Amino acid sequence: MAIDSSVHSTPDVLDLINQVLFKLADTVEEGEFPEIGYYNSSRKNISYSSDQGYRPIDDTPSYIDGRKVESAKTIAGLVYGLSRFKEHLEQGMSMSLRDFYYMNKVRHVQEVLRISNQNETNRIINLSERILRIAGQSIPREEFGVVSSPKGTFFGDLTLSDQSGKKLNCTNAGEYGWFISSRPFEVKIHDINIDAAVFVEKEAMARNLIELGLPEELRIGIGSLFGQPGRNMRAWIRRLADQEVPIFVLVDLSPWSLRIFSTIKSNSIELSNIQGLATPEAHLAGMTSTDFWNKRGMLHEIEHSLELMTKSDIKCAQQNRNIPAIGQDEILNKENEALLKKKRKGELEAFKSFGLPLVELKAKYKSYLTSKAAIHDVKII
Amino acid sequence: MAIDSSVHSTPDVLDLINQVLFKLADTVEEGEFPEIGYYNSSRKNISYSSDQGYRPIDDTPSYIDGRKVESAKTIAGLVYGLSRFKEHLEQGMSMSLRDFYYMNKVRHVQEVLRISNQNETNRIINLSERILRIAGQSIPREEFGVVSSPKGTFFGDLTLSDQSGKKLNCTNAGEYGWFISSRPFEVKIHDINIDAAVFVEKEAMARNLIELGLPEELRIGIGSLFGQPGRNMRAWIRRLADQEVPIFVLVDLSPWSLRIFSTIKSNSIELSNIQGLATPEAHLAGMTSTDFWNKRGMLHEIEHSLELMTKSDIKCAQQNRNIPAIGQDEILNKENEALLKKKRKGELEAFKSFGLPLVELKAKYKSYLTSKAAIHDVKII
Amino acid sequence: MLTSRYSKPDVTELSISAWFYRNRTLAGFDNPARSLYVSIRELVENSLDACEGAGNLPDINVKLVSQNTSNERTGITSAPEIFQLSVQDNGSGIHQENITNLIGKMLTGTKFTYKQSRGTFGLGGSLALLYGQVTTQRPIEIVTGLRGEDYFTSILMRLDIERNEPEIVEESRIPKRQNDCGTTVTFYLQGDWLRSKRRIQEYFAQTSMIVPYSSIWFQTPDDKLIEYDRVIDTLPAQAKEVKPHPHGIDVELLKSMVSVTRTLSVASFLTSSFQRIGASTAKAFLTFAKVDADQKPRDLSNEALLDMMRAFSEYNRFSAPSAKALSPAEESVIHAGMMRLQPEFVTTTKRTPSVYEGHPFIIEAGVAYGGHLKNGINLYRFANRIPLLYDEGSDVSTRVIRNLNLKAYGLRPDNPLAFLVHICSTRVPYKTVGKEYIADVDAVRREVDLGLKDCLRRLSEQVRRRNRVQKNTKRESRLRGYYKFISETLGEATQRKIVLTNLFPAGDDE
Amino acid sequence: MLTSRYSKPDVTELSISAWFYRNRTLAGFDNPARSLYVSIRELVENSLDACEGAGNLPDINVKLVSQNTSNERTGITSAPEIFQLSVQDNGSGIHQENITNLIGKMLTGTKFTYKQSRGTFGLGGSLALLYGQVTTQRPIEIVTGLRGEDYFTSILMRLDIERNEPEIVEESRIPKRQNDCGTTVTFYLQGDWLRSKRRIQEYFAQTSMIVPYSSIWFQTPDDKLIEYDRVIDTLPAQAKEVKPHPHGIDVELLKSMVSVTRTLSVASFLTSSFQRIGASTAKAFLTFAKVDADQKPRDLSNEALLDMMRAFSEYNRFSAPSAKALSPAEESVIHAGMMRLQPEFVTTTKRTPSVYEGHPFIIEAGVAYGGHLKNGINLYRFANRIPLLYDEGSDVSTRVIRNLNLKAYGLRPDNPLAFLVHICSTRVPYKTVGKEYIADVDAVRREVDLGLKDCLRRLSEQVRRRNRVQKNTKRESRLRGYYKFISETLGEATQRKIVLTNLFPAGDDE
Repeated sequence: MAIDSSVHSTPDVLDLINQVLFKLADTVEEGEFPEIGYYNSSRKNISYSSDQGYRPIDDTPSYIDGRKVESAKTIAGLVYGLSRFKEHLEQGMSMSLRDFYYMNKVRHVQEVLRISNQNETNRIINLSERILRIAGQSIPREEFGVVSSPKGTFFGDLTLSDQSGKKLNCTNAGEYGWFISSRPFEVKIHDINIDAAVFVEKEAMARNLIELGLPEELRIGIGSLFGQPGRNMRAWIRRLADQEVPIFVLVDLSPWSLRIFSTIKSNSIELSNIQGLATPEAHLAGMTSTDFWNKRGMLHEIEHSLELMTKSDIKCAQQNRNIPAIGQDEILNKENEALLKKKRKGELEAFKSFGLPLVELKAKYKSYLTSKAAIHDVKII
Repeated sequence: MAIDSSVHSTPDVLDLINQVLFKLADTVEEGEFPEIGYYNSSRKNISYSSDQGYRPIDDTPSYIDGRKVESAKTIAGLVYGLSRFKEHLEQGMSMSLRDFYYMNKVRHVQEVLRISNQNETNRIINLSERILRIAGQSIPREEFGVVSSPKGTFFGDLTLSDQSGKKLNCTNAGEYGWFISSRPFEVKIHDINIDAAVFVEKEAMARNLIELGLPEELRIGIGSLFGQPGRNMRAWIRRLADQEVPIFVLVDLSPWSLRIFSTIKSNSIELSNIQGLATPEAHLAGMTSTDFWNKRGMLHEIEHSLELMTKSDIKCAQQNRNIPAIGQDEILNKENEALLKKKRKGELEAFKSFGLPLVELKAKYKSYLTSKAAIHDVKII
Repeated sequence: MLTSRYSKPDVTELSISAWFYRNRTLAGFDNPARSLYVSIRELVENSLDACEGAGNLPDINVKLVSQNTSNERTGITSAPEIFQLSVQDNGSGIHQENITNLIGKMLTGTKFTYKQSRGTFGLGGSLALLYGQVTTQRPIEIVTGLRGEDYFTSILMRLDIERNEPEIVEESRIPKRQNDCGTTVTFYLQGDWLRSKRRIQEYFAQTSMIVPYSSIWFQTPDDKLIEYDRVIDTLPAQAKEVKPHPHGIDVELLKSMVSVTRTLSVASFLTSSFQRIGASTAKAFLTFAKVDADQKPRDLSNEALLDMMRAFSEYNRFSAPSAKALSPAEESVIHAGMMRLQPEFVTTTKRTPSVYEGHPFIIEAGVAYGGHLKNGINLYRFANRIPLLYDEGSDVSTRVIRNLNLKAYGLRPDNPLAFLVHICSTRVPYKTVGKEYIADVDAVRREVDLGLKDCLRRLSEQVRRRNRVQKNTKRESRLRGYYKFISETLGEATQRKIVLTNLFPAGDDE
Repeated sequence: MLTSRYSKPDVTELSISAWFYRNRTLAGFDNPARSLYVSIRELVENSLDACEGAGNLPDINVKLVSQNTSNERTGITSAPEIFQLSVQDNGSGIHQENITNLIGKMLTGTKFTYKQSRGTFGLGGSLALLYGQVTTQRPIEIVTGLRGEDYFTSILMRLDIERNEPEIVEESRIPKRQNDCGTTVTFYLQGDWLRSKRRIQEYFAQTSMIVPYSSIWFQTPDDKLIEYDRVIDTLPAQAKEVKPHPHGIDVELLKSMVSVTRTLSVASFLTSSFQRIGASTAKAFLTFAKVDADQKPRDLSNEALLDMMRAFSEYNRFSAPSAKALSPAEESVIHAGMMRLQPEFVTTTKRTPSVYEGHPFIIEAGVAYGGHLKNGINLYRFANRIPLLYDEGSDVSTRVIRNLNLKAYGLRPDNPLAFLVHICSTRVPYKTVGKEYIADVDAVRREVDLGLKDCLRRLSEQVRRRNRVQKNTKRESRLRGYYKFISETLGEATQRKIVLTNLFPAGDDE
């Protein structure tokens, strides 16, 4: 199995930042007001296809015109940001979005930029991702050291090294496995002994699957998303798919969970410029409408556990229709319409309302997962 | 250094559950309506002292009178809950609060109990903690298998085994260290090579401290609370303190962060019946009002990074006065009053607004932590 | 628009009728819709007064007939339309010689006595008739007859507005049975039925609640007959005329009283002109006021009258004003009125008389629950047996109800509840010129509050008693259900068979 | 309370004065606070009319002096208090022979002409004087003199309410300079200054805005002098009296006109009694109405008059009513009035005359910005030069302003803005009896809307022009600041010295 490495090396990124800084320096010295072009994530600049998810098509550039006051402020913020990223990269350090906001409170910076709201500094980081490009692809902010609070765990027979530099196996890192790195792009994968990976929306279900020994019995990895997955989790799933590990995602039956799955599968419009966040190969492993509402559905027996959708659930489902990655995806659109029709929703915990003894519950989980995998021609056991 | 084990063994807990179930069976067979006494967490049943935190004093019992309809429903829910806990313990399985809610959706249960809201089933679990007591002490729900979504990581030279059963060192479990177990009471600690443990409210700061190599240089452990700490994190801190590891907590300068610290130090009124969640030995390592507002304070230079407290911040601080663990704690009360007076708040990210090169920032972190430790006669380096 | 006062000497005095005509908006005649409503209301209230005054259970027959044919020139029916309005009652009828003066002249009482009545500005129906004549130029027909006579007098008349005098156009007699009596007024007026329909119907519905001893029939221009048949056969006792109370007058009235008195001393003036002043009270008061008891009333100067008025208001040992001038509806009537709403329960109460600014008042209250009532709080307000239809939100009763703690009575604001409040007084404390709501005066609020609370207390007992029975049956069955579940669950967990025969000995139904 | 109509024959007719006294709440005299406010207002408006009528720039001097000493019996000052109110103007004065009738009798105009005036119910100040006499029993003093005479006539009088006749108590002459003229009315009344203070002060403040050509001095009972000195020296042109427009009358008025006409044919009656009817229009109209042009007006039956009235309303070829009867304030006056608020900018506009129900009206509007104005939208409403102080929320102007898209004018609702709307008309379309707000009538709303938008358009240009200049300077300095920071940051990051001399060549200030 192929062993990959990070997408861009830190020296490459540093080099790029320097190029931008020197270019800007030359421009102002020559007496020109700088003008910076970039592609935003408007619908014009994005394409969607079910096999690639959202992709940037770089159709209509936007410009920051340094002659305008507000744009000059943006450029000042950008120059300052780049200089901070440069320093952090040189020292192997990371920062959070909030850290960067506070860096703008350094007194001589604050006096000029007068930033009062983290939205402004977040925008500078987003802009940096769009301006720093190698071979037409945006550099994810994680690669210039700006990371979000990470979320999610992964358990299974897989050996890797993360920022700690140490080699570890994800079955030996505690009961939940490995806490996923804040910079999965740079994780080194050494060895893989799983036939598939199942990512579970809710921690409690993932824990149960681990407790019941399913990773060992089925030779699978179990990831716990802890709700809406973070960027680090989405990048990690992409990394696994790159290693040809079949990916299954197990979520609630609800319009929000369709969004969770679609973000994993297709990325989002806003972040479409960031490669490596979409996993179009990912399969929806459930819960699906047919599980409950088909007479032969595997969950038909616990159809009574479904709850009424709230107003905000229904609104979410209605909006889903206009999200290309849901509305234009055959399966997700069908699921979404079924929800809108039935106006009821289900949760992974519903397995508990079979009222089965644990031995039988384990069998139920196994048969559920293997059936779902079989639909997509993946054999587990 | 002493090596401890779980507070109660699983067989002890199972035995206790069986006793309760048989007692109830005998009672109804004898034609008596059961009456169940317990102590709730009203102020009457609680004492607070700064060296022990909140403690149950079991002054005024409450009774569930099985002759009343609503109480009979409670007893039915309780009996059902105990029967589920028993089964899960026998199988070494855990459940979440939401899992238990769904267990009440098992059709024949739902038909009788008609539960429509998770609050009702949460109450049954809370009641079980109060009724299942060994030697006058409540059994935490984790010990009968009901766990919350865990939160928090710990990095440092400490070797342990958790529910996975495997031995691991917390410097070898990934860049954040070990993801803290859902049942820290049952974690086995094998070896400790740290002189203190610092728990940081925010993940980004904790990550920076690890990245800068402080755990190795100062021989300390770094915990990341990820905001308000969960029960598992609080229990883990207690476990470390039991091993005589000095505990420092590094939080924002804000009324909410005073609550975070006070919950770690003194537990809460609601959970005062659960032993093992309070760490009265924990020290507040900052950020403190004097850091910013004393002319010689270590953070005086970045006093301008403070932001105005919002209305809800101010309300929080006003309510803090009536929380015994804050209002009656000399240090916390002083901090809280200082906040109310100044009406401004600070965040850990403020270190970034020194605008220091990273080498100097590292030195700043080190001197800050060592000074704070020195105040409490703990020497680190 | 009238011209400035100081600069225009060529103006002359108008008659009251003429002045009213010019300023008819003051009495509510400001547009065809409102004018139609006010006209019906004024005449119906006069008729009710006439019947009650005669001690007859009222039969009121109102017909409103559209006179419009579609406009010949344009082909479209143009609003406002012309209507014929006829109001018939079985009151005592009017003596022939008084007909024109009582009906056709703007008059106001001058006797120095008080008595509860429906009247608002003392304009009765005359202004309605005046309005009708002005807008249609058609004469007014009165048919009236007394018991014992064997004919009705029928008069066709016009009002001469400039002179405030009626003019008889035609007069005739119609034979009748001796026992028949009453008056029918028929005239024409401009109106707008579409825009006034709802409030007129609401007026009849609420009036039928406060006079349930009346039968009221209303034939609408849409040719529907709205019927409210009598549901109770007792009339409330009539109010008596009483002299003014010394706390209920002002200087101007005092001057007028002095100007007509025939008494020769201030002391006898007081005892003969006021209620609650006997010889000894007169003496004590005059000592307090430092007035010579033997002085002739006519000799009192303006200053002296002013001083006496001041002394009246400061002297606090007069007994409270007499409530004889009041005619409350009585609980049986309020009860019958609320039964018109077809509720499940009704409780009513009548408070003892209270006083506000020298005038007595009585609050009657009722609360109904369930049955055909709509969910939520419905409030019906009456003053001197007139329904108050507007500005409910500002009324003292609304405020009292808003502050009621319904929960304490086991009730919720979304329960089917109706509240009725009736205030009767010789001077109703209306808040505004519009006379549509009662002011939030301490004395009144207290009485309304106590009245409604008394009703609620008794109502809540009734509602609770019914609920308790329903609840007990349900409770017993739930209890058995829970223990059945407990025994099954315990049985499974303990691997024992748990029987409940000791717990529910007679329980062969389980 | 007055007794029922049909059952009580022993009532007699009252005089207008007596009736009013009994029903004084109708005209606003319903409590001491409101009575004090209404009294001041009525007298001040009469005085303004008197001055404007005489073509004199008004000098109005109002004194309100508390007569209360603490109550001797109780030691406490009891509200309501007694006040002396004196209102002095420099109008033409009153001819000696007219004094008592003009001041002391309840009168109303009967001439069949229209003209814009301040009057509300034609009661002028007489009711205020009546109220004062009733509450204090003190006589009224009038001092008045004409230009050219060398004395003021001073009269002390009382009103006989029952007979509606004034009685002179004392009369004398006071020497004066020939050029002096005007009237001073002084009388006593009951009032409540504490509760009316705010609205009285607000009344003076707003009045001073709509009559900025007046000097108004008000001495309060607290011994403060509130002064509004004249800020402009031109009086608006006087309104002319005009005959009624055929669309502006009703049958009753038509009947009265016919009853007093001396013309011998209907045609000449029309041309002589109405505006906008010349010989040819009369002919065309009478043909349309199928009326014989030569018929004697007096011979027209009621039916015929009713038909003619109907024909008036259907005939749509009369020219629009004349605006000569109107006296708008004019833009210069509105401008001066708004300058009293000390704003930064003011724009004003006067709309061309429009028509509503046969009466002409003109809307004048103004918008002010900045300076001493409070933040937010402040609205000042006037009708025929009277400030409207209450029910602002329901006024048509409020609705228009609510719908304005201020953003389109570069303004926000929290900017310091004042709006002024003045409607003048021979019949102001008030919505309610209280006459405190203008109805939301299409024709009026349109005019107010266009007027305010016109002002806003010009105001927004002024505000924008000023903002643009301020902004440009600020922008240049910010731009330099950013590039200084950029060059420093780049310098550090690239280890080079970055100079900006090429970017800002003249930039030796950086």
